[in-house]
Amino acid sequence: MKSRIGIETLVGLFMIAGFACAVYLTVKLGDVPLLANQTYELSALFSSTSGLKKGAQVEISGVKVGKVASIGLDPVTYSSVIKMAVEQNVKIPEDTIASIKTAGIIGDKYVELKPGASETYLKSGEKIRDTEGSLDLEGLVSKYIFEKKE
Amino acid sequence: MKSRIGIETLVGLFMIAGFACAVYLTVKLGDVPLLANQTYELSALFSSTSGLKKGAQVEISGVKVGKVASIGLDPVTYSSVIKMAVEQNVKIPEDTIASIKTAGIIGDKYVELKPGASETYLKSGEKIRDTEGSLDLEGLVSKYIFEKKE
Amino acid sequence: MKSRIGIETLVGLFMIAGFACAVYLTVKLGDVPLLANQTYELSALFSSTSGLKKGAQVEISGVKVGKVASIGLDPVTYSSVIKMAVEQNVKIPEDTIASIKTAGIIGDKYVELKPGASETYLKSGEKIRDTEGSLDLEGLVSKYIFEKKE
Amino acid sequence: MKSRIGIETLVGLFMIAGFACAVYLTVKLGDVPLLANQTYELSALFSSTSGLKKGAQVEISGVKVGKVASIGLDPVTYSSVIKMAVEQNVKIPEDTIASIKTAGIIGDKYVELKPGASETYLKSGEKIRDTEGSLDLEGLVSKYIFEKKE
Amino acid sequence: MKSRIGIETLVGLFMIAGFACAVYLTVKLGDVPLLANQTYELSALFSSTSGLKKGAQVEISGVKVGKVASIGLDPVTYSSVIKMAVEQNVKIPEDTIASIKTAGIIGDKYVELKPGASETYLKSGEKIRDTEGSLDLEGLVSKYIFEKKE
Amino acid sequence: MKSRIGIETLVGLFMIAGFACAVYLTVKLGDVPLLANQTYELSALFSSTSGLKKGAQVEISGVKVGKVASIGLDPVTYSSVIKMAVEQNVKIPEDTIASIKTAGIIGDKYVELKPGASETYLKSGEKIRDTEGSLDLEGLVSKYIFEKKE
Amino acid sequence: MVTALGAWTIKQLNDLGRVGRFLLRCLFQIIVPPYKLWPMVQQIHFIGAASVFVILFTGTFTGMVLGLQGYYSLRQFGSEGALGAAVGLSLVRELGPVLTALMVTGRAGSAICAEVGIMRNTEQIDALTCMAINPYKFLFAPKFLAAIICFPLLTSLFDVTGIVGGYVIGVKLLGVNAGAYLEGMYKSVVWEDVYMGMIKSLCFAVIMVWICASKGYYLHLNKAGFGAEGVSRATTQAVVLSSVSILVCDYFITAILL
Amino acid sequence: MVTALGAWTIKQLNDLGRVGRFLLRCLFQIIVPPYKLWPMVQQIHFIGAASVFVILFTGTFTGMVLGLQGYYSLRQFGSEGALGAAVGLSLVRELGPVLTALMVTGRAGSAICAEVGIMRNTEQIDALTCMAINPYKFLFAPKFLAAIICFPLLTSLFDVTGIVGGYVIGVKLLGVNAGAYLEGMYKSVVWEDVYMGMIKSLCFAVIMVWICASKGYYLHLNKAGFGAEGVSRATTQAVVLSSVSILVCDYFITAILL
Amino acid sequence: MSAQPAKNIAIELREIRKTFGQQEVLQGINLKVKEGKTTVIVGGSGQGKSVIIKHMLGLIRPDSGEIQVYGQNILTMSNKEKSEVRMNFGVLFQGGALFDSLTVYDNIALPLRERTKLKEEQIRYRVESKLEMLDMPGVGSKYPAQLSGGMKKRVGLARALMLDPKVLFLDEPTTGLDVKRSKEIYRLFASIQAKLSFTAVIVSHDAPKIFKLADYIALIADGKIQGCLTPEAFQLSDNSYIKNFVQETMGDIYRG
Amino acid sequence: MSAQPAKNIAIELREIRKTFGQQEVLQGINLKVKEGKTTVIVGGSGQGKSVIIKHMLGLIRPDSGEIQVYGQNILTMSNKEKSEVRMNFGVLFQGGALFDSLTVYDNIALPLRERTKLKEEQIRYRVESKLEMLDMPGVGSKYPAQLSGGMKKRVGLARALMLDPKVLFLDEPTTGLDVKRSKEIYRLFASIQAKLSFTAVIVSHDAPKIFKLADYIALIADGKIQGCLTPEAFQLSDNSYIKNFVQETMGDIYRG
Ligand SMILES: Nc1ncnc2c1ncn2[C@@H]1O[C@H](COP(=O)(O)OP(=O)(O)OP(=O)(O)O)[C@@H](O)[C@H]1O
Ligand SMILES: Nc1ncnc2c1ncn2[C@@H]1O[C@H](COP(=O)(O)OP(=O)(O)OP(=O)(O)O)[C@@H](O)[C@H]1O
Ligand SMILES: [Mg+2]
Ligand SMILES: [Mg+2]
Repeated sequence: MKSRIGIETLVGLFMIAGFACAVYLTVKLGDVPLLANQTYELSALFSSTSGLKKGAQVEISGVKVGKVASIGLDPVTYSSVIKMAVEQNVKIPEDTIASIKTAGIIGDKYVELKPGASETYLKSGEKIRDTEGSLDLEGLVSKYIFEKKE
Repeated sequence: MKSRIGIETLVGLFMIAGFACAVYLTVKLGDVPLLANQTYELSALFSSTSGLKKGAQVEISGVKVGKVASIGLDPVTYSSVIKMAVEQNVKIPEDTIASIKTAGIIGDKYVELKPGASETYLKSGEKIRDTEGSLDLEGLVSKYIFEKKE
Repeated sequence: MKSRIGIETLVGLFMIAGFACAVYLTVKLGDVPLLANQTYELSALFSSTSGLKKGAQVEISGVKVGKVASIGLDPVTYSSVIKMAVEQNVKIPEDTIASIKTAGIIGDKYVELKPGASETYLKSGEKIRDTEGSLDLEGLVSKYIFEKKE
Repeated sequence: MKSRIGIETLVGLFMIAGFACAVYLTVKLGDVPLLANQTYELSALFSSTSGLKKGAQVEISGVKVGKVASIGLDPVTYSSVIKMAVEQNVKIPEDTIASIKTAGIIGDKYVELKPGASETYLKSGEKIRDTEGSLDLEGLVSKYIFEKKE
Repeated sequence: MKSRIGIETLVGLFMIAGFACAVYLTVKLGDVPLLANQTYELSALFSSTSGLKKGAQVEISGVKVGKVASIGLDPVTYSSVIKMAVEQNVKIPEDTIASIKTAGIIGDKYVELKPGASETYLKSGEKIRDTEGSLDLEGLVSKYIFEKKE
Repeated sequence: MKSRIGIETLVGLFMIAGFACAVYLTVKLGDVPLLANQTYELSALFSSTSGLKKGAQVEISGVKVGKVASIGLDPVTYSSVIKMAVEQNVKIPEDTIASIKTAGIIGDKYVELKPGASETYLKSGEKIRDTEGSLDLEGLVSKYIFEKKE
Repeated sequence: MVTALGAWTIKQLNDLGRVGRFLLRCLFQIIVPPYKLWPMVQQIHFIGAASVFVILFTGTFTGMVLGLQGYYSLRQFGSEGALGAAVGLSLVRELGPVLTALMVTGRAGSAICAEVGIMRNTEQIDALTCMAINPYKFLFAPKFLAAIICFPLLTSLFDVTGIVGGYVIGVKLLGVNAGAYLEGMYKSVVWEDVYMGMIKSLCFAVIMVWICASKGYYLHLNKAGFGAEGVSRATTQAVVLSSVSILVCDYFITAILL
Repeated sequence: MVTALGAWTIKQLNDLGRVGRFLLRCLFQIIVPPYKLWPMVQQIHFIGAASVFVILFTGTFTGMVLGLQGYYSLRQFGSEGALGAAVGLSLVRELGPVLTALMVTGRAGSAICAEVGIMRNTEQIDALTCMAINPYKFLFAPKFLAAIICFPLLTSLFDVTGIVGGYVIGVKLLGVNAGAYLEGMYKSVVWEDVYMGMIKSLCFAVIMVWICASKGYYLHLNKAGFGAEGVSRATTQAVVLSSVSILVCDYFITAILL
Repeated sequence: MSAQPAKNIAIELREIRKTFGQQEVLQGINLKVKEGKTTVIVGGSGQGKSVIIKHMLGLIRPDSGEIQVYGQNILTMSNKEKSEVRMNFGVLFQGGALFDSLTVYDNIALPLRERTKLKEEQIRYRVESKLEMLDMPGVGSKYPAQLSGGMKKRVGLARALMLDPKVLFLDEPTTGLDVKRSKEIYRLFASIQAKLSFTAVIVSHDAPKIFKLADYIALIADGKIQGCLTPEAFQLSDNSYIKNFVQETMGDIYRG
Repeated sequence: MSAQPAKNIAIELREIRKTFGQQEVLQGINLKVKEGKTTVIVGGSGQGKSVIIKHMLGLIRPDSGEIQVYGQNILTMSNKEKSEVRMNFGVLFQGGALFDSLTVYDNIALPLRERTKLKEEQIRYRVESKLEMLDMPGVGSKYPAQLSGGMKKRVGLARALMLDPKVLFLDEPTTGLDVKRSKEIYRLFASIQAKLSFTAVIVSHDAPKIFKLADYIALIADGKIQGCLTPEAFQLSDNSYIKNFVQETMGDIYRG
């Protein structure tokens, strides 16, 4: 029972390392792409991204083409800035419209891209100009009812 | 202690029971088809398949006749291309209309085929021409309210 | 072991008698259908049975009178054929209307029978002629909104 | 290890009896009232009790005054007959209206009694004459939309 | 093996931790008030308290100020009588309006108090005169649709 | 034990160093707020905060910028007073409007801030003047229906 | 044949009755004086304090798994806010008492059975009898008392750590609204749930000690085998039987109290 | 102090490494010939066939409890029809593999640890070594293989009986629509769920045998105590450690595969 | 079967029969244990010596026969009466039967704690003097598992002697001890016996040496007591079993 | 320490030291085991006899010192080499070390099954002849737990002898057996030794009787081998430990 450093120590270290990696992967990266570099980044400014979460899907015609990489607040305009990681093999024309939609009635929010007709495609890091923020259903309904009353 | 033959019988029974259960789970719950080749493939182009998932049902008059085998994005038209595996014994006329529907209010999306009157039937690999994409309920509602206001 | 045969035999007899009684009670008085034939089969053709599942209830005025035994597709008319197992003691007039309904808003689909006034009752294997398929709520809503716009 | 009938056998019998009782109570009576005779029975005929279950609440002004004891089908009128067990200390005038309601939007169905002004009270076994069956929301909505279209 | 004192310390710590957790569960989750006498009682008569449960919240402007202590039926008017335990430090003017509301669409019912301008405050045991019972959404909707038809 | 002091001491030192690093990293780089003061407090008076819970999110354009620290009742005006902990690095102009919103249809309530154009920013402890309480959907609907009837 | 069936029945009844009488005697010995504190404290240490670590661990991970799965299920209905309620209810009503009981059975129950079984095997119980010391009082009363005290406390610990585990996953990692989690839980878990959980844990305590101790105590009447093998088999049987009984009992309590 | 910490670290690392090497050696011995069938069949009998009864029982009652509670929870949302999906998903994904693993650990794991520990204690392992027979091949390889075969099968059994239990309660007793129960389940449980359950049960099999066998095998290096007490303590530790590891592993697998 | 009528009889077994499974271990045992005397039971391994002792203690019920302890039938007694009779007993089990979750000190103190109302100091004094007497000072804080086999025997003996019993049952007190230690035990026993003059029932394999200690020797073979005689009479007995036994145990190693 | 240079040396221990916890059990053991001869190790209980045997088998690593088996240092061997050396060993452990999950038959057959490629009939023949030889016909289907202590020892012996080992280690082969049975074991041992002339290391408490069997006797006391002598020389030795031992085991019971 002396502390001898040998094969067993090495195996022990290896096991701890393995376990640490497993924990790290689980906690930090969750959905880590084992092969990187297959996406490029686009950004977009929305008046509201209420309900959208990091990791939400980015879809074209209902087909997933990427996901939301980060959501931040523009400190000046107080609008919401999102960055999307779009799959390399999907080209996004520059006149694409991005809108925040809800899947079904009570589902998650996602970003829908409606590609335009332009033949110029956005490059990594560029910004989508035309955006539509999330719909404030509650607001609409109350507005609808109030207006009726008048 | 039981005799060798007794043990072997028990183990055999156990293995059979266990396998039966495993097969049940796999085939019934996991939808893994043990007998292949009973389906043929049709494809269809939709303006949007938002919410539709791989493996979703394909129905005629509410009866399941197949499932969605794959969903992809047409890189040119940016429309959604789905491939459906339809049961061999169901013939689909060429003037069939495919539409994406929702089961109930908060249910899953599925593909509904409305067969036409044509006597020419689609063959494996052919495309359904008439399609209706998923309904954008949210969009409709907001449109409805906005129009009212005007 | 020893001459307690008296008691032990008695207890044994008692157990057998008790067991026999239990089986008798279960079969006769409980609803255990060891003896089948308590239902008869009716069929009906629906334009759509979307959402209806095998085993769903068949009700008259909200009271369960049977269940759906099978759902199939008519290969010619592409309409949905269901077979219902209706309890023997419920007589269904021939001018009964069968419709597919939803329990509550997000509940399961079931078949509702509205018995007519005819004094001729359907026999096992016969078909209910008047049917109403499941309601396509989504379709209705979209139609409603579109028509409004015009 | 001889089979001797003694205290232990008695205790054993007692335990089995106790266990059997527990099982019986759980399975059969569920919500058994330990003190009986505190309710009296009223019946009512409804055009539809769709969604109502045995054991559902009977309420006056939202206060529970009893429960549904049984639901059956009238073989002649095909209407639904329910029997309610109403608490002894609640008197129900004979011109009371019984209706099937839904708790909230997606809740359980219950029977609401709206007592009338009559000073004659119903006795055990008597029938409530004025009834309103469950609302067929789906039917209403579809009717609403169809009528609009015309 | 640990020494006697060690064991006692451990057991003591364990008991304290366990009790702390049990108290937390009881007080926080189980809503059992450990310190009594901090509330006073008000009562109110409602035409209907359908869906309201004993223990439901009593709120002013969305802030919890007490809970429903009991719900009973007035045997003469057949209206629902509730008693509310209101926090001592909240004074309720005598012209306060009590209404039964629903939290969200599918949430629980609660009692909302809308305090009036009166400077006379209700004392323990007094009755709130102005009340509004729970809304019968189903009834409203059906009425709405029926009236439209005419 | 033996003269392995070298290795063992080294490993010990290494462990201590590693542990120190881990603590440093956690505190400095991670979001572990061992050091508080990263938020400042704003308060707001609402006519109703029904459904809002302590700890609910405070958002600008859908981006989380803080949370609700406490909810209390103003004893005089009977309006609801909430305190929000807003992140230090987000400046809130004094003409900001705070409103209570619902995430989706059946989701949780949150506080939305709509920053104004003022260049004067609110300081810790100050009050947001323009507020909109939670929407009383039920009330609106019933009002809508009643008004229609007239 | 009939005779054999009868003999078998009587034997089964006797076995059951013996075990029933065992419980009665133990409970009787709990009631009659003299009361001794120290043995009970030792048993609390063994059953309770020594189980804290496992309970904290399992509690945390159960809560985390619940949080994770609940989140993904609830998201389909768009009501992540109900996560707290879901986690709280499942823990307090069901998983807390049951998993605590199962874990403690695995840890302490097996040890109790093995200890008593070894005492039976090495004639220590005979020695007690010969010294005119009541084994029910000396051995089992403290165990019953300790279990009855420990189970609710351990269950509480389990519940609370489970709630924390769910909170960490749901709120910290997956971004559920903290207020919705906690307030939703406070609102949906009512006293009846806590009460039911406590009732369950008390029943499980009695079941666990009862089955494990009596399996050990009546080791010599059991045909399981001799010596170490007999003890190990009786222990296995005891753990299995306790676990099954706990689940059965759980079902009935849930059905009756719900 | 620093030295002591270092020594402690090295000791812990060595312990861990020893256990890791134990696993590697066992797995290696599974691969190299000669393969013998009979010992494995015996182990399958012991780990698998002999556990069937408990598994059926716990499965049924778990399903019944799930059915009962699921029914009352879902009724609040008016969607009793989702009961089948709820029961099926919880069983197949979570409760099936985990409870099966916990039950088998309690039943067979403790017995494995005790058996190997007693072999170590009574010098049987030394005897093997002296006869130049590889204990990894002779003792542990069949156990690993048997566990790897048995766990998925037992999990399947558990799932199916659980589903049946839920059906009995939900459909037969509480009147849920039979079609909704079964079809809803078939629809919502997908291959990934079944697959995840199987993956879990395989991992749990390895974990269970690994921990229980190595705790027994390295009994003499453990300071737990001597003789029967040492064995019983090692068994307790093994069961606890396995159960905890199973739950931890469950969490990670759920998090990664979901 | 010694026919002396003199002296009081402490324990009497009459026609005891006992079957375990298929094996009839006791086939009609008759044995009288005289008060104040030492009776030694000898016999081959597995012949039923320990079973006889357990019958005397009332731990095993015979299939048939009668057991009288000081004239009372132990088979028809209630639990409480049995408990009272056992107050007079001191027992050393063959396996020691020490409580392995208690320390040696607690093991020895247990009868005092549970059966008397002595203060803790008095108990301490008594226990330590017993440990001293048995040549084991300072082991009080150890657990039975930490003792050697011989020490376990001695602790068991100390516990048996703790309450100065009227009847002492010793099952193989010296087996597994080395020659020197077993001699010491015999010497100790003789000295206590001289002081307290209790009744003793001893089972032993240590055949020639134990004769010096015994007042009566009983040989069990084939499920029956072949004779209960004084040592001298035993060595000269005509009974073929006894003759064989005497010859085996005192004869030479290699016959051929 | 017999100084004869003749004969080959099978096993040699040089200055072996071993400490368990605080207790230094072996304090420099030097012992040579001659090939083809029987060496008996005697000594008080707990002196380290079994520990010495385990060192020879390579089951325990000494803290310091050297162990040579047929001239090879067992401490520096790889696992595979050790395994080869052990092919020549036959061992009877003090506790029997029977596999209690296997029947007696399987226990004895195990070395044949795992180490040879014999057919099942050949194994059956060999096992049954061994059981016959040890006077235990028909017990093959029993489990170790169903055997008496003496039978366990004999099954262990049968297993040890199964592969006709070159070196035989027997740890207390006769302890716990009655006088008659132990005599039989000794006779059997002598006859096999005459036939196969293996090297044997025997540990025993059965002091005067074992002398007849031994070629050399080694006494261990105070962690050292006090002498490894022929039986005759041993009885006449001057060493005070040996003198004491001889006197204790052959002297009278009561000194006083
Ligand atoms: N509880 C029991 N169940 C079955 N058989 C038993 C039991 N107790 C004793 N026996 C059997 O009774 C016989 C006599 O056992 P006992 O312990 O009395 O022998 P003994 O004469 O004391 O032997 P030893 O000298 O080894 O102590 C043995 O063959 C044993 O197998
Ligand atoms: N694994 C171990 N751990 C700690 N101490 C040990 C271990 N093995 C042996 N000992 C100690 O070493 C000493 C010698 O033990 P050993 O078994 O060699 O005695 P022995 O001479 O064979 O005695 P016996 O005649 O009883 O067999 C004993 O005091 C024992 O406590
Ligand atoms: Mg004996
Ligand atoms: Mg030894």
